[in-house]
Formats: sequence, structure tokens, C-alpha cells
Amino acid sequence: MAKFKFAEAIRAALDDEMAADDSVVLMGEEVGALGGVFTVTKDLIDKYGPDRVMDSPISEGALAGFAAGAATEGVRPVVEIMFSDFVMLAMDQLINFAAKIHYMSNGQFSVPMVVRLPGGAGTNHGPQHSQSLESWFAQTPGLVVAMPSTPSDAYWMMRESIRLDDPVMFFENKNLYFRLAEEIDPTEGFRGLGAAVRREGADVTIVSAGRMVGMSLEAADMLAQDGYSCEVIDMRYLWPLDLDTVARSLEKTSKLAVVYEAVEYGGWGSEIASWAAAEHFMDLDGPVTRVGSHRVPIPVGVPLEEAVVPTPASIHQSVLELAKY
Amino acid sequence: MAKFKFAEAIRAALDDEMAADDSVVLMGEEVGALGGVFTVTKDLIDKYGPDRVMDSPISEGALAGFAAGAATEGVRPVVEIMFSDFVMLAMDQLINFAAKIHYMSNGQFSVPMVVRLPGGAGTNHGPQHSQSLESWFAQTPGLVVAMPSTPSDAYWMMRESIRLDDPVMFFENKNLYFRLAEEIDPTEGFRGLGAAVRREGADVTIVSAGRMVGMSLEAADMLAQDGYSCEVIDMRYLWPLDLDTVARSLEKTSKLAVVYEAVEYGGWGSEIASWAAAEHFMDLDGPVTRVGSHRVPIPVGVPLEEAVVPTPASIHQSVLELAKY
Amino acid sequence: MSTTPQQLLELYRLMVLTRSVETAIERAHRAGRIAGSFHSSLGQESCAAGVCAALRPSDVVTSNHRGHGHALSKGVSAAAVIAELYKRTHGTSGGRGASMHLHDRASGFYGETAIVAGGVPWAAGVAWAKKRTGSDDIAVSFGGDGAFANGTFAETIRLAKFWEAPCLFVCENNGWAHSMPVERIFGPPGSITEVVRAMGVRAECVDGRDVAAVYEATQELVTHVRGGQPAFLECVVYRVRAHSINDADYRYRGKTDGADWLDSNDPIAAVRHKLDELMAGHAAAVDDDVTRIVAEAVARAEAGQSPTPEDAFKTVYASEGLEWHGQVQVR
Amino acid sequence: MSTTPQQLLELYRLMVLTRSVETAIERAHRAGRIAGSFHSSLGQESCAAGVCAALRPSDVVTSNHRGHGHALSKGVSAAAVIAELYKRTHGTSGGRGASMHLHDRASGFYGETAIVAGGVPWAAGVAWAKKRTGSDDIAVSFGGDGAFANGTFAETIRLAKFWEAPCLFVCENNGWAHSMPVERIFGPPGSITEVVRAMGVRAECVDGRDVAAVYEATQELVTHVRGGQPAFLECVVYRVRAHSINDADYRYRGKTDGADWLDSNDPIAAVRHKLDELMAGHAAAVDDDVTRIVAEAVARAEAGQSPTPEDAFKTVYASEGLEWHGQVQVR
Ligand SMILES: Cc1ncc(C[n+]2csc(CCOP(=O)(O)OP(=O)(O)O)c2C)c(N)n1
Ligand SMILES: Cc1ncc(C[n+]2csc(CCOP(=O)(O)OP(=O)(O)O)c2C)c(N)n1
Ligand SMILES: [Mg+2]
Ligand SMILES: [Mg+2]
Repeated sequence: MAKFKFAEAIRAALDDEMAADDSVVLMGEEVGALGGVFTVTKDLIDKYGPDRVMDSPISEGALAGFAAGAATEGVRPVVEIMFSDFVMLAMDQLINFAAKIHYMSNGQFSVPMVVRLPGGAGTNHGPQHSQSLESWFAQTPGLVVAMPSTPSDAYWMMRESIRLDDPVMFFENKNLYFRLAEEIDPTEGFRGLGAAVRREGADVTIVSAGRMVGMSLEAADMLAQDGYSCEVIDMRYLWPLDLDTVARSLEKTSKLAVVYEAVEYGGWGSEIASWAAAEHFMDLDGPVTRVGSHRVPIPVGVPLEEAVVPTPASIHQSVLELAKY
Repeated sequence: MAKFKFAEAIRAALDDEMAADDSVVLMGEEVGALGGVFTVTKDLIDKYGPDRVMDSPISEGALAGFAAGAATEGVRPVVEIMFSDFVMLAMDQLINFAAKIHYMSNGQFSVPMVVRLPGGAGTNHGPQHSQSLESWFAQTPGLVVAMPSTPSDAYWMMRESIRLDDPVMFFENKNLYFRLAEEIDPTEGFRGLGAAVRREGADVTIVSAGRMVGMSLEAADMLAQDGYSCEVIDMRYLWPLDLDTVARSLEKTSKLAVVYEAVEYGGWGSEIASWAAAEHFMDLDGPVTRVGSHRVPIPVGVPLEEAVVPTPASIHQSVLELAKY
Repeated sequence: MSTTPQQLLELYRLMVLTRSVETAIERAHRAGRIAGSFHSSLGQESCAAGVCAALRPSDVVTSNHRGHGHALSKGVSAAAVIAELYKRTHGTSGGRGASMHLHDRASGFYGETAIVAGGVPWAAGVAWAKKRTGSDDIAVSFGGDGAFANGTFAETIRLAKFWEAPCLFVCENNGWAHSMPVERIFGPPGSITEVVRAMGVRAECVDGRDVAAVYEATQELVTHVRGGQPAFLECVVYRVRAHSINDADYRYRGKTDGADWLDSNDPIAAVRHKLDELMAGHAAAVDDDVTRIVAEAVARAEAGQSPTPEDAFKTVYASEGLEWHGQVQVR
Repeated sequence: MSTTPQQLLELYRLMVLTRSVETAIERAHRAGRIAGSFHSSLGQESCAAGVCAALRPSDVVTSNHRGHGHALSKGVSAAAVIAELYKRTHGTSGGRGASMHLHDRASGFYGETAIVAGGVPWAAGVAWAKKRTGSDDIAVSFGGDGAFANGTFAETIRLAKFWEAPCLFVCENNGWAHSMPVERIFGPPGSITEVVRAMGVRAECVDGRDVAAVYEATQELVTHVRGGQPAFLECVVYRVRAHSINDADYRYRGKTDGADWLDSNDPIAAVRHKLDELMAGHAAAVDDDVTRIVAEAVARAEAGQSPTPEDAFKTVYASEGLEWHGQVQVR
């Protein structure tokens, strides 16, 4: 079976969905002739032509509205926002229109659109190209928020997202694009909006998503050395949240750590932490632990970025404290 | 002493700061000739002229950037975004520029700007005019977030916000504007970014802000009938968070409920809930309780809105459960 | 293309219908039967009527906050419009949207939006989507003069040109964006048209007091747009009423400015005069018809059902499995 | 206004300085000494030089992602620019911004921005703020052709006109917005200028290959702007290098397109030729000077200090009491 890097896996998903359904189109800056600044849409314009792989002027706001508008008429656009930071120019159309029109129109219109959002720190791109904005969208009614951590998931979750009838904010971590390749079994099937247990363990449940899953697994390795066994859960979707999977894990471990790259303050991990502190109050054997980014802009330079966002070391340290509790 | 409604108190604060400092200017749609759709800037154009009370075209994005730019040059703009929902058109300039330029420039520029954001449900304005977006900004490094609940606080917090050297997102709840008037003692002084204990109590700590403070106090009255004494804390600022005041209260009560109008999922109340579940894990005698808005758009019509946002009744119900725990 | 008497009568009907519906809503508001906002298009009904009369049922319209005329002229029933303002379940949006939230897919009236310029990209996207299926249906977006200050408007025009979306952008220049006189931002009527022309898009400016002129100008542009390119129409009208029902417009203009303008410029009066000459009695019959329809619509709205609190949780999501949820969906 | 030989020499110096600094950065990048992005202005140095030479030290410039030439031409030292690209503490932004984040208030170079069109309203706001203190200083924003597609650009021009901000908007039309040819969006050179003119703002278009022409055109517009009104200058140049250092531009244009253009259009070569005729030896002396300055700057950057992890937490807030904080500030 062929192996796919993360970026290639997304491309394969786009390719397969475009082949299967003529209503799937790609729109965004540099998605066509260049094939995407992260190569995700490479060569697709040759295969599907400029009417389906559409290079856009630098007009994120109108683009988002145009795509959402087309979606109400049955098109399934996949819009690339080159860096997720630029989505701020499209917030009005995404939140005030795309996320709400199904509701506002009493169900007359729906917006089957995917917005691809390369995000996260770690690539030396500076404060305006490195944010993790997923928490904003996870809070917003009307949106689905996807955040894959592996090539297979990226593939299946993209295909699934394209087929949903609601706007999906699809967060792709830039650091993952060219990581280790993975086989994708095309017969394996859709993920079904659920979480995945990436590693089984009995002492602490670590919940994370996206790039933080790999770091959490590294931290779990270190914790194993310390004599603690961690269960690592990959949420995959930040909305809807598959809390059943977390609950099952907590039954075993009674200790919860949530690891996320977004700003710790009120991020999506706070939702899970708060939920656990409410719904599993009696079961918890240790403080609910969050490891998120500090509430500062993302600087450039590896040592500075690492001081701001979670790392295997900082995850290890926080979870070890919890494990020992 | 004169009495001021909430809207009048903000106007008085603007007036007093404009009188004291020529660098304070007002910018926004309808702030001049009309005096603001909520009358907040009424008559100020007559007193300070159109060069300081500046009616803007409907260009929220450029307006925010223009004002922030002027702020880097020593102006202290107070920008009105007529309904906080429209701020989505200004996110890029507010978050990618105003909130970050002090950091990005290594301290060379600062943005002493206040953005006034009338928000919240309850006025029959529908899904695109009723959102509570404060959680987004509370998460964002570089911003201060203010949310007064009383006329006196509105007055002092506005004056304090104008004097801060950072961008302040000043959330004004539309329902409060024309509520009961209150005396403002001009000698009373600045609030100092701290929280206020609105009601003392021993059984449960209720933390809230803005419009929810009044509702929490109503719920506390009902709980007193039930035989429970609640301490009600008004956070005033969602960043920085005065958690010391909450901690002191929790020492007494050991039970925490956080009440907020923003979407419950990952809202600012989740930050306080998560913090308590981590830092006060051992002290808590009951599940950490959150009462926020359901994750649905805000419909129009009182009964529908009340089904979506917290009400005294729903707060009472949740807190009673906690009190009984 | 010149307007036939029969066509003129139809234009008259659309205008009178709008005026009558809006007058009824205004009355209900003042009587405390309706809460919320309300933006009257009194005096500028000609723009909605003239443009929509040049469209097919399968063409699509998006609108702004002042959209009752657009909806009615595109064929939405008076009953559904009035009921929505009353927040009734038989309203266009199930009573859950009310003012600024009329939507009626079946009539091709995709809807109002409460965000200035918010509906402009929607129309362009729909137009493009329709074209891609081989249809020569078009979409029309209605926006005000104030909306042109929102950068999204220009972005969308450029995008529509680039991607060849058959979209007609109508700019209703009614002299005001709330308290802002249009001249202060854009200059005299026709100035916005010049900007769009400089963008390489066909653009015309028409005197909106003359509904037949609007109709004819639109017909020409629609032909162009069906050919696969966007176009722009500035329609110069006047906002007679205050910006919204509770607006203190006396603070920024003369108390009688609106009424004075209407006295000598009413687009309905002009047509009525002509029709009475051309085909006596027909216009009066239309009046009667409209009066009856609107009275019935009001009665139905008054007697209608309101949505229940549970309805607040409906249609948040369209996807199977996500249709209903509380606040956090647990699988 | 015609350019004197002495002025031409200064324009030459600014262009050579920019080319030399960017060449050094490019080399350091390829040698793995610098990580991150880098957008070269090779071949279009004339725009930055010609515009900035017409400004005062107390005038202000904001810039975009391709701003090394803007910074250097406004008087930022080569040492500070190169050090910032190296992420050194003696860089313009303390080494915490790097590429696309040059800021030097002392030189009136307020800064780059990594958001396309992000710096445009900044300049307008600063210009207005300066005017309000009675100064006749102005501000200039540099943006690309692509930036004009961002609606914020047009919004800002309109706002600057309305509020009479003395701001000069420079649009560097370099033929490309990354992989998008400018003609596909806007048409031939000068088209953007026509749109701005239609907005009622004075706008000129100049051949950017001729640095003296840029300088002279700017001087004229600057006089107008100091009078208290915005203006616009489209400067037609060409992007010789790939969009950024890692851009696969061969995917969307011929491999030698950039080099070919430079061969016959290099704005530096043209001036050099003229200067050697006018004042032999002077240009060569400038070359030597620049070479030495840049070599020293590179050496200092190579030997410079990097910020520490603690520095990541500095200058998040400016207000007293908020300057430092961890993640949640507890009073
Ligand atoms: C983005 C946004 N900004 C501001 C408003 C508030 N607002 C509603 S209507 C209006 C004036 C609109 O003027 P125009 O587009 O000319 O339409 P008109 O009301 O004259 O029909 C304003 C400022 C809004 N709804 N959306
Ligand atoms: C809002 C936004 N959208 C997209 C980008 C990505 N991007 C960076 S530069 C660029 C092209 C800019 O073209 P132009 O304005 O012509 O400047 P040039 O690069 O040609 O100097 C793009 C699309 C960005 N930085 N910001
Ligand atoms: Mg108007
Ligand atoms: Mg360019």
C-alpha cells in the first residue's frame, strides 16, 4: 500500500472526493498554479482544471462568503486560508453568515463547505502566521471543528468533512505536513466524528489533538520511564466532542490532563477540563491539569517558541506532577 | 449627587476623559450627529466638535486599524462598534495588529485604544446582533477585556480603560444601558482592574460579570429563600482575572459556580472553572458548575432567547443543585 | 426596451404591495404588537419593484436589512413577510428570525441579512454556482450606499468579475447610511457607479424615482449578466422614513425632510397618475386587492402561533447526526 | 522638479544598499544561517528608494512583507535589518520578529507587517494623528498590487479622504501577487490608479524602472499630501526573485523570467550608467562603502546574541502593572 505524508494524505482526500463528486471545488490563494504553499493542492489543477481548482485574489472575506454562498446552491467548496491567521479577515462571512444561515433560514439553506486552516507555531513564521485559533471556532454554534493528527486521519477526516452538510473548520498543523508517511487503507472507512485512543494506560488520561498528540505520546513514553502508564486520547474533532471516550478512560485512570496548542486561557481544553470537574467530580483523584500555550503572541525562534507552546518536556513535567498526586 | 443610568455613566466617563485629555477622541458609526444608537455619545459632538467625535463610514476593518494606528502616535481613540457582532469585520486589525504591535515591535509602539462593544442577547435583535463574543478576546494576548455591570463601574472602568496603554475591549451589555440609575461619586476613584464582591455568603461562590451579575444576585435571593447563602463576585475584567478574590471566597464556600452569557463551551467561565479544578482541587466540596449559553445562535423572541441564555431561574436551579451537594 | 402599460401596472402592484405591507407593520409596531427593529423602504419601493420585475422566478435575490420590498417584489407572500415580523411559525423563517431575517428559498428570495454588505458575496457565490450547472439564471444582491463602504463589497465585485459570476449588484443609494449623508462619503449620485466602472465592470446609474426607468435599465443589465459577467446598478432613491422605527432622525436632519421629499417625488404617485390615464380603474382595483391581501395577512399573523422555547434548538446543524444537540454533543 | 546628479547618487546609494543587504541575507539563508521566510525586492529597489528619498526623517513609513528596501531607504541601518533577520537582540525588533517584522520607530520606519494590506490603515491613522498636532509630517504606506484586493485597502483610502489624513498610499505593482499575475485581477498597469482616481483621490502611475521618475512623482504627490489630503502612487516594477526564498516559482512562470527581465530593465544598472557619465568614480565609491557596511553588519549579526526564552514573555503589555505576566495574571 502507498504511503502518504500528512500533506499528501489531504491531497489524496481532495482528489478522491473531487473524482467522486463534481460539486467539490477548491478555492484559495495559490491553490492552483502553485499547488498551495504547503503543496497540499499540487497538480490538482492539471487534473481538474481551473474551474474546479480556483486561484483567488487576496480577498479572504469575499472569498469565504462567495464559497459559502455557492455552498447554499449545492457546491461543496474546500477553501484554503493559506495561514489560519488570515481567517480574521473572513470572520464576518464565516461566523455571521456561514455558521448561522441554516439556523436563520429555519433550515432552508445549508453550507456544506470545508475551510482548510494551516495553523500552529514551530515554523519560524512569527506572531501573525503561527496562531492556534481553533478554540474560537469550537465555541461557535453552527460550525464543526476538525483537527487531525495523522495522515490517515487527515485523509479520512477530510473526506468526511467534505461530505458533511455544515461548515467545517479543518485545522491542519503546519508541522505535521511533511512528517513521517503512513499507509492509508482506502477500505478502512470514515472516522465518524469520534475520538481515538492512541495509547492505552491506567494512571493518567491525556487528552489532546493535532500536533499535540505526538508530543503527548512522547511525554507518555517519558512517563513510562518514570513508572506511570498514560492513556493518550486524540479528540480528532473539537466539536462535536466525543466525551464518552474520555469518560471511559477516566473510569480507569481518574486523572485528567488536557494538552492543547491554543492559548490555555479558555481554550477548547478548558471545556474538557471544566466538563470533567463537573461531571466526574467524584471520580477524579487529582487536580484537572491543563497544558496549553501561554497567553503571549508566538515569537519566532525555536527556543522562544518552545517557551510559549507546550513541548514534550513541559507536558511530561505537568503530567508527572499529576501522576504522582 | 447626580444619578446616572449605565449609558449615561459611560457618556460621563467619555466626557470627563475628553475634557481632561485632548488626545481622547471618539470614532464610530453614528457616534456624532446621532449620538450613538444607544445614546451613549449623545451631545458630545456639540461639546467637542466633529474633529474629536468622528462619524465613520461603514468600514469597521479600516476604522479599527486607523484608530489603532493613530494610537501608536499618541491619540487615545475610543472606537464604537455599534453592535459587538460587527467586530468580526475588524478582527484582523484588532488581533493581528493592535493586540500584537507592542510585542512585535519589541515595545516601540503601544496602542492605548478602547473598543466599545455593545453585546449580548435580550433585545430582540436576532442572531447577528446578539452574540456574546468576549471569550474570544479574553483568550487573546495583548488585549484587556472589561465588562462592567453597574453604572458606577461603567464610569470608572471606562476612565481607567482609556488611561491604560493597551487595547481594551470594553463590553457593554445592551440590556443594562437604561436600567436603574446609580450615583457616581467622582471622588471614589479607579477600580484598579480588580473584582468586586457584590454579596457576601458562605455556601456557594457565584462568579459572573456584566449582565449576569444582576441575574446571579437574583438567583442568590432565591437561594437565600432555599436556605443557602451565596457569595456573588463580579469579575469586572475578564483579563486580567482577579483570581485572588475568587480564591478568598472559595476558602469560605468550597463551592464554585461560574455564570456567563457567552457560549458555555470554552467561554471565559471555563477558564475560572478549570483554574479552580486545578488550583483548588482539594478544597472543592462540589462539582465545578458552569451556567453559560447553549451552543446555538441567539434567536429572537423572549421565550426563545431565555431558553438559550442563562436566566435567574436557570442559575438558581444549577446553583441549588450545587448547594445541596 | 420600453415598458408596456401592463408591465407598468405590475410595477405599480409591487410598489403598492410593499408600501401597504410596510405601513401595516409600522402600525403594528406602534401599537406594540411587534418588538424589535424595522427598516421601512417607504418611497424607495421602485428600486425593488423595477429590478425584481426584470427577473425570472428562478433567479435569486439576496438583500439587506431593508428588504421587505425586495422580498415582496421577488414573490414572497405578504402573509409570510408579515408573519415573520410578528415572529410567527408561518413566517418566512419560522418566526425565529423576524426583522432583517426574511428568507424564502421557494421564491428565489434567498434572504435578508442584518450585516451591512453581508449578503453581497452570497449572491455572487449563488450566481456562480448556478452558472456552473449550465443554467443562465442569475443572482442579484441589493445593498445600500453605506454598504459600498464595507470593503467586502468591492472585493466581491472583483471576485465576481474574475470568476465570471453572473451577478447583478444593485446599490440602492437612498441618500443616507443611517445618519451619514451619502455625499459626504461618496460624492454626488453616480459616484459609486464610476468606481465600479473603473474596476472594469459594466455599471449604470438610474433615477430610482422612475420605476419604469429602473425596470428598463435592469432588463438591459440582466441580458448582459445572463451572458456570464457581473454588472452593477446604482439606483438613486431617497430614504423617507427614519433609519429604523426607533431612530431619532430629527437629530441629524429636518423633521419634515422625508415627508417633503415624498410630497413631490413619490414614485407610486407618479405611476398612479400615468396608469389612470392609460387604463382607468385598473390601479384602483390593484389597490383594493392589495388592501384585502394585507388585511388578511395581518389577521393571520395576529392569530398565528409563536415558536416554542424548544424551537430555539432546531436547525443549528444540517448534517445527519448533528441536527439536534444541547450544548455539547456527546456521541 | 528634476533630479540633480547629487540626488541621483543618493538614490543609487539607497538602491545598492538594499540590493547588497538582500543579497547578503539570501546568501545567509542558502547557507543555513537564517531560518524562516524572506521576500526579496531585487529589481524593484527603485520604488522604495525613489519614494523614501522624497520624505523627511520625521515622516513615517509602514510597509509589508517585502520591506527591507523600505526600511533601508527610510534610514534603518543595515546592521539592524540584517541582525533582525538573524534573530539577534540588536535587530530592529530585538530578534523576536525576524522576517516581515522590521520596526524602527527612531527612523520613522514604523514597520513591516506580515498581513497583506495590514499596514495600510496604520499609516493613515498615524498621518491623521500627526496632522492633529499641527505638524505637516505625512505617512506613507507601501503595499503590493495583491494588497489592493484586500478590501481594507479601499476602505482605508476612503477613510483617509473623509478624515483628511495626509497619507500617501504607494502600490508597488510588481506584476505578481505570489503566483497570481496582476493583469488577471486588475488589468494592465495603471488600472488600479484609475480605480483610486474614481474614488476622488489624486492618483498617479509611474514607471518604477526609472528611479528618478519615481522620486519626482513622489515629490509632487508629497506636496499635495502635506496640504492635508491623501494621494496614491502606483509604481510599476517587476518581481525578479521568487515570491519568497522557498517559493517554487518555476511552477507558475518561466525559470528565467526574473533574470531575463533584470538583464534589460535593472533600475540600478540604468542609474549606474548615467552616474558614471555624470560624475565618474562616485558610484564606485558608494559601492565600496556599501560593501564594507554590509560585510560589517553580517559579521555583527553572525556574532550577535539571540534572545532568551524569557524574552518571549516581554512587552506583551505596555500598561504599568501589566508589563509582565505568565498566562493568567493574578493580581
Ligand atoms: C457591518 C455592519 N456595520 C454596521 C451596521 C449597522 N447598520 C445597519 S444599517 C446601517 C446603515 C446602512 O446604510 P445603507 O447601506 O445605505 O442602507 P440603508 O439603511 O440606507 O438602506 C448601519 C450602519 C450593520 N448592520 N452591519
Ligand atoms: C491577508 C493575507 N493573505 C494572504 C497572505 C499570504 N501572502 C503573503 S504575500 C502574498 C502576495 C502579496 O502580493 P503583493 O501584495 O502584490 O506583494 P508582493 O509579494 O508582490 O510584493 C500573499 C498572498 C498574507 N500574508 N496575508
Ligand atoms: Mg442608504
Ligand atoms: Mg505584487
